[in-house]
Amino acid sequence: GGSDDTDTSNGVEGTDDTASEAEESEGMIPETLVIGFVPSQDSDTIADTIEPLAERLGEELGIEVQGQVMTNYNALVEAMGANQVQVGFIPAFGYVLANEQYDVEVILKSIRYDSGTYKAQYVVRADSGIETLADLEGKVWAYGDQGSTSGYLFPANELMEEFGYDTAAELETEFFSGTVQSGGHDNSALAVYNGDADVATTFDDVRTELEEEYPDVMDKLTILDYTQEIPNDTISVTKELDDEFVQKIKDVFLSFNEDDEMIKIMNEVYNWDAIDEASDEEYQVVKDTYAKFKDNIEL
Amino acid sequence: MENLILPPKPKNSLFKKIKVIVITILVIALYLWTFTSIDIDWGRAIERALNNFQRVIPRLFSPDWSAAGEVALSMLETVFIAFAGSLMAALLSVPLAFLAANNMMGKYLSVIGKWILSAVRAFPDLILAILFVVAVGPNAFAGVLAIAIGSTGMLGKMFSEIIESIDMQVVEAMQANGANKIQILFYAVMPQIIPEFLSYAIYRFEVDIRASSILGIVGAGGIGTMIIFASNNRNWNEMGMILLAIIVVVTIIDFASSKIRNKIV
Amino acid sequence: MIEFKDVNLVYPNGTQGLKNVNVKINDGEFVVIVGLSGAGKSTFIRSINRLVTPTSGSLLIDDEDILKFHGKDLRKLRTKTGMIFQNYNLVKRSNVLKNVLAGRLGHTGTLRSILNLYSKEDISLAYRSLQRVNIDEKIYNRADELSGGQQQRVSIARVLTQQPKYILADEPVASLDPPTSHQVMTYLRKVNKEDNITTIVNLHFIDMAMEYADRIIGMRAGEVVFDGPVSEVSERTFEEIYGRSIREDDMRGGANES
Amino acid sequence: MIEFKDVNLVYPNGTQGLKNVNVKINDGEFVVIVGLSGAGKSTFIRSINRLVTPTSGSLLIDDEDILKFHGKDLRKLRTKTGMIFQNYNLVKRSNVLKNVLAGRLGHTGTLRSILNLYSKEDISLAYRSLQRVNIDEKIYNRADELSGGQQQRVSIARVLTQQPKYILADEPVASLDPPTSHQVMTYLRKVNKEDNITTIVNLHFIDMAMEYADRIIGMRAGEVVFDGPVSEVSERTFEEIYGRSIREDDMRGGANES
Amino acid sequence: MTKENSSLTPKKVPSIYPSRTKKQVTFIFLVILGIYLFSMYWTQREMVGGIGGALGNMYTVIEKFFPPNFAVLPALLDPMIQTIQMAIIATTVAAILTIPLAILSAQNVTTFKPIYYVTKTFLNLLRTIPDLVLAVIFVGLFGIGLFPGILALVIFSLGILAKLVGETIESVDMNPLEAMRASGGNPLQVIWYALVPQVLPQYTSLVLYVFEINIRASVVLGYVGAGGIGLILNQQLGFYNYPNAMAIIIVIFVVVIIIEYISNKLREALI
Ligand SMILES: Nc1ncnc2c1ncn2[C@@H]1O[C@H](COP(=O)(O)OP(=O)(O)OP(=O)(O)O)[C@@H](O)[C@H]1O
Ligand SMILES: Nc1ncnc2c1ncn2[C@@H]1O[C@H](COP(=O)(O)OP(=O)(O)OP(=O)(O)O)[C@@H](O)[C@H]1O
Ligand SMILES: [Mg+2]
Ligand SMILES: [Mg+2]
Repeated sequence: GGSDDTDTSNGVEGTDDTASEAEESEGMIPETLVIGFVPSQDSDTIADTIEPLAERLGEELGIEVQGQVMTNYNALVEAMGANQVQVGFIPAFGYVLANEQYDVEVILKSIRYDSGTYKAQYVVRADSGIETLADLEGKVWAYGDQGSTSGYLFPANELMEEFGYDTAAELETEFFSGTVQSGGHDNSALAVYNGDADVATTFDDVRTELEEEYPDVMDKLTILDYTQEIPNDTISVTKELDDEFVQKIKDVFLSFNEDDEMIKIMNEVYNWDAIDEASDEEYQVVKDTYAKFKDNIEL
Repeated sequence: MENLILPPKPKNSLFKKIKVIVITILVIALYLWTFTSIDIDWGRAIERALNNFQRVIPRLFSPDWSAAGEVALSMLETVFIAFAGSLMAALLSVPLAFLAANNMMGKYLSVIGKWILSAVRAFPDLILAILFVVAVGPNAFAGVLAIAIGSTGMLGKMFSEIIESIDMQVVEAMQANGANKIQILFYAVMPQIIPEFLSYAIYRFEVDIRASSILGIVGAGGIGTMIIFASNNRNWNEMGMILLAIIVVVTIIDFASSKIRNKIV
Repeated sequence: MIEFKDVNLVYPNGTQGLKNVNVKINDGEFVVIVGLSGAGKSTFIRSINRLVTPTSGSLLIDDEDILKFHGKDLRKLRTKTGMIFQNYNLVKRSNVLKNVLAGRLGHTGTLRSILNLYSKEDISLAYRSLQRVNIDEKIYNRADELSGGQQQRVSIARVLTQQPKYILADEPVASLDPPTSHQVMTYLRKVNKEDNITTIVNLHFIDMAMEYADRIIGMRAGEVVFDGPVSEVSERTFEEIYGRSIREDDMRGGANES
Repeated sequence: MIEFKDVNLVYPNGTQGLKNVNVKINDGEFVVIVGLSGAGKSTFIRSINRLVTPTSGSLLIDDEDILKFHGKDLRKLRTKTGMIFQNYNLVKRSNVLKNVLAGRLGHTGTLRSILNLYSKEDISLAYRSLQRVNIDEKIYNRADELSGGQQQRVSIARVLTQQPKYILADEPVASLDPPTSHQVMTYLRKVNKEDNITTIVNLHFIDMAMEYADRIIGMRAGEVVFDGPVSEVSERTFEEIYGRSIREDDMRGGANES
Repeated sequence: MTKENSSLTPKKVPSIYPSRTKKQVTFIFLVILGIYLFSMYWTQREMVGGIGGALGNMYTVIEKFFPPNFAVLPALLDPMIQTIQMAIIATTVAAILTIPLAILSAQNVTTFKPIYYVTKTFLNLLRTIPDLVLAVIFVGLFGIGLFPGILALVIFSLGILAKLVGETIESVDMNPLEAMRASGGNPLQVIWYALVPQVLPQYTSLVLYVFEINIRASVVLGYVGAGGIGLILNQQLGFYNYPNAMAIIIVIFVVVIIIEYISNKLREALI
């Protein structure tokens, strides 16, 4: 085997919810920084590599940086919990989980279309006659999966509040006549397009992704409404990292905003226009929503 | 031959008749239940297929050659992961297989062994992979470990079946020589099982190449990540390229391994 | 010397394999046991090296009652009795030499044998045994590349390598054609005479038994129904062993087939 | 009538299975073919129903050259020649009746046979055949529950059900012990005499051949080396078939084993 | 005897294996070891942390799965039933399609070489495609739902089943087939009377084995939205409801064990 034995890594100590804010000073600086990247499904195209970014970051930080893409954020959350990954590019919901489980902290967020937030949309067939959210009663609802912020959590939360349901299960069975769990935003939209469902909740705007295969998608599907603002993807770090080092990472990322080449890379692969500072509070809205669902998400 | 002599009717016991009838009814009921209660709109599915056929299939068959380099690299990594993983599994499963074989261990020990193997097999690959990502980080080595453990269950089961099927007469002949247990293991048992062991291990290697495609989901290396991205981006040309790579590689390995297997058996 | 004293053997399922067997076999004898299928021939032979254990009586070998043997004693007993099987029981995928060397397992330490560290003497003994049954040129062939007769000769060589005091052979020629059978029997008798090894052989065929044996033991349903030198075998003996008036039986169309 | 005219058979790997065979077998004869392993006995027999195809010469059965047969002709030929095999070749997991009815396959339409729709006549015929070999009480047993001799009798019943004109038997008793062998041979001869079915049997043992045959054909290395009535068989014949001076050979220790 | 005794000088004592074999075995062993070491190097080259805290890390995670939350059992009934139904349909279809394919890909029955090779190649191709890829493609073709899941399972299990059944056919006792042919049976009759009874028990047990595989495979299908218990497992993991996920895993395990048990019983009854 060729395991380079770094003595610094693997800080498992205190992973559980012991008051973690206190022990700042003796943080660690790894010999190799590992970045985990879970691409947000709420995006038109997603990249399968993080190589250029990792390289650049390594140059700036002066240490080796390794990037790894995964599509399952359980893996990332757990890996950050074990400090196998120190920096994560995590969608809002994933961040909330990581924060709750392992005190992972958000330091930055992505800016897309000049905004640090985005919205989810309700998609219906143009000829369906559905004009308001209230018209959705008794219809079939398509969503990607229940772990998707824009595809499920936010719209579900909104509808529950608006129409007075206490649990998601009630919403699904009493308000709607049925649901289709499609596995992805594009599949949800297609379910509506194909008539398997009446409304789909997706990111904004899923239709552009489908245009190539389904040229008439823009005409056949219209947007009924948008949800409230959802915070964008985060860049988060594990609590074991040294504070000064974290600050350095932060600075490097922020400096990318001035670097046209880097912005271009980010935009091409992740649709990011810029990077901005972020704090945990901004994600409170997601936390609240998650808390509401966590226990009553019925199977 | 006017008077035909007919044989007596078979006298099946009433119990047996009832058993047959009950089983038949159960099977029919099972199918009725399945087909009536399953939630599939067959007509729509077919219509959908006809619509989508044009969108997906032609693009699958025109692979995206620009991705060839990247695909090849991922595929290579997949092969390495599968190789290291299956070899590890092959070694791990040997002691478990002996434990589970009822002609080697006592009846009770072998039941325990079989349970261990079943339990190992029950764990979904993905969760194993997550566990190993946690253990050693998101890299190919986590994939190797996940493959190794995942395969151990299946290989151990197959190995133990091989051990159970050996010619025990040879074992008896060694006993009759005055050989002790360990000598019998090396002289009578091992020569009988080694070729099959190798052949199954090689077979498992092929299976693992396919199985390791799932590992990419958790960042444990290999071609899986590309599969998921190609599917999420509806990039069927790239999927075509990936498929081509898998088919070519598995076919080559299939061919080589059947040659090797013929040699050793 | 082997001595059966009132030996009985009842299998767990209740079949009586041996019934009041009293037999004494002297050193250097060549004894053939004949009998129908299921008569108890194999049970008789396998009792001698304790592959099966009689349920009552006593079985003395060199004046020790082997029915009480365990563990180490048992392995020692088996080391001094060589056994030849109907199906040769060679390890098909090992080569001839390795199969023959297996005969030395009882004389070799575990570690040495696992590492294939046989002494020069052992290897030379194995090779000489192969020469004695004229099969030395196949030394590196895999056992499954040999014909039946050749395999049986290898298994004789294996037993010779063991340098046993007794050789037990359970239908050594049942799978062979007549000329090859004669070859194998000839070798067995040669070994018996040259090395003065007491040899006990099971056979189906009484005519072949007559040709090679010093002494014949006839069995039927677990009992010894005849025991005497070849010269005493008569038409009546034949009938006793194979059931009364065998020819008639045939003509009746097998009313009492097994 | 079966007539071999200058028949040669060379296997794809170059082995000469038959060499200039000229033999004429008359209707109703009971012919036994003897010879060593590899002599070509099976090849001879299997040529007659074209399980193997001679490479030159002509083979006339009822005055038709069967070497030219294809498809339907061939199935018709096989329908009129019944065959008995050394290993019985029963379908182990099917019951006795079903195995015996398989003898009627050649006479039954595909669909009927697949749906098990045999006519009453066929079933009665099958049952009667089983009675003739005295095994009718095992009619619903699975074939693998029977002893070797019983299985061979079922396979005789299968052939009887086929109502063939010729019966070919390829070492029908090689897997059986002597008394059972005699039973089976007795049945074969009985059938031969009662139904006047020409019967050709392969045997290893010349003594058994002498006991049952009308006529003996000796083969060696693909050639017919003896052909004549039992009365003409002499010590010399024996030597010709089994190779010169067989006993000496044995003693030499098998210098020319297979 | 004299000849033999004289031919033995200690020098001529042979070794246990001919030296050529020894060399070959050593060579092959070294090659495999080489590839293995290289694979280990390659796969570990990105590894950063070492494996020091591995077990501790794993334990931290595993702990979160316990105790399993069996309160969710009632809610699992429906998706589990769906999974079983998917597996039943897929296994049945695959079992039927297997019959002709297996016969055509068995060298001893299909003596016409071209057909044999075509079928064999087709089956080999089928087997190369990972279940994940199949699921992804069928979801692309048919949209989401059970149907694409079933199709993916059919194709996936067809590859395995046809190969295994084909191998079983290749290993049957050919003698009864010859006997049927010798009594004038046509090919169909020969297959039905001599082949089918021999293969049937093995075939049944392989079908049941594939059924078990299909139940497991449906977990994979869930990742891409192709229905069944896998979908639920995936979702519960996503919500970090690990105790629920553990309950699901246990349910799958129990179902598989039950199926294994039933199929063992059936196999015993058949053989
Ligand atoms: N392990 C066993 N358990 C129960 N019964 C047995 C066992 N082994 C043999 N028998 C029965 O004991 C009797 C004697 O068997 P044995 O094998 O000694 O006969 P045999 O003379 O060697 O016959 P064969 O010529 O068939 O080898 C038979 O009835 C046989 O069925
Ligand atoms: N299919 C085959 N291909 C090549 N050679 C064959 C084939 N079948 C038989 N032979 C060879 O043809 C020769 C005659 O074989 P055959 O089976 O007719 O002998 P036999 O007298 O029946 O022997 P046995 O007593 O062993 O059955 C032998 O040398 C044999 O090896
Ligand atoms: Mg016996
Ligand atoms: Mg033959």
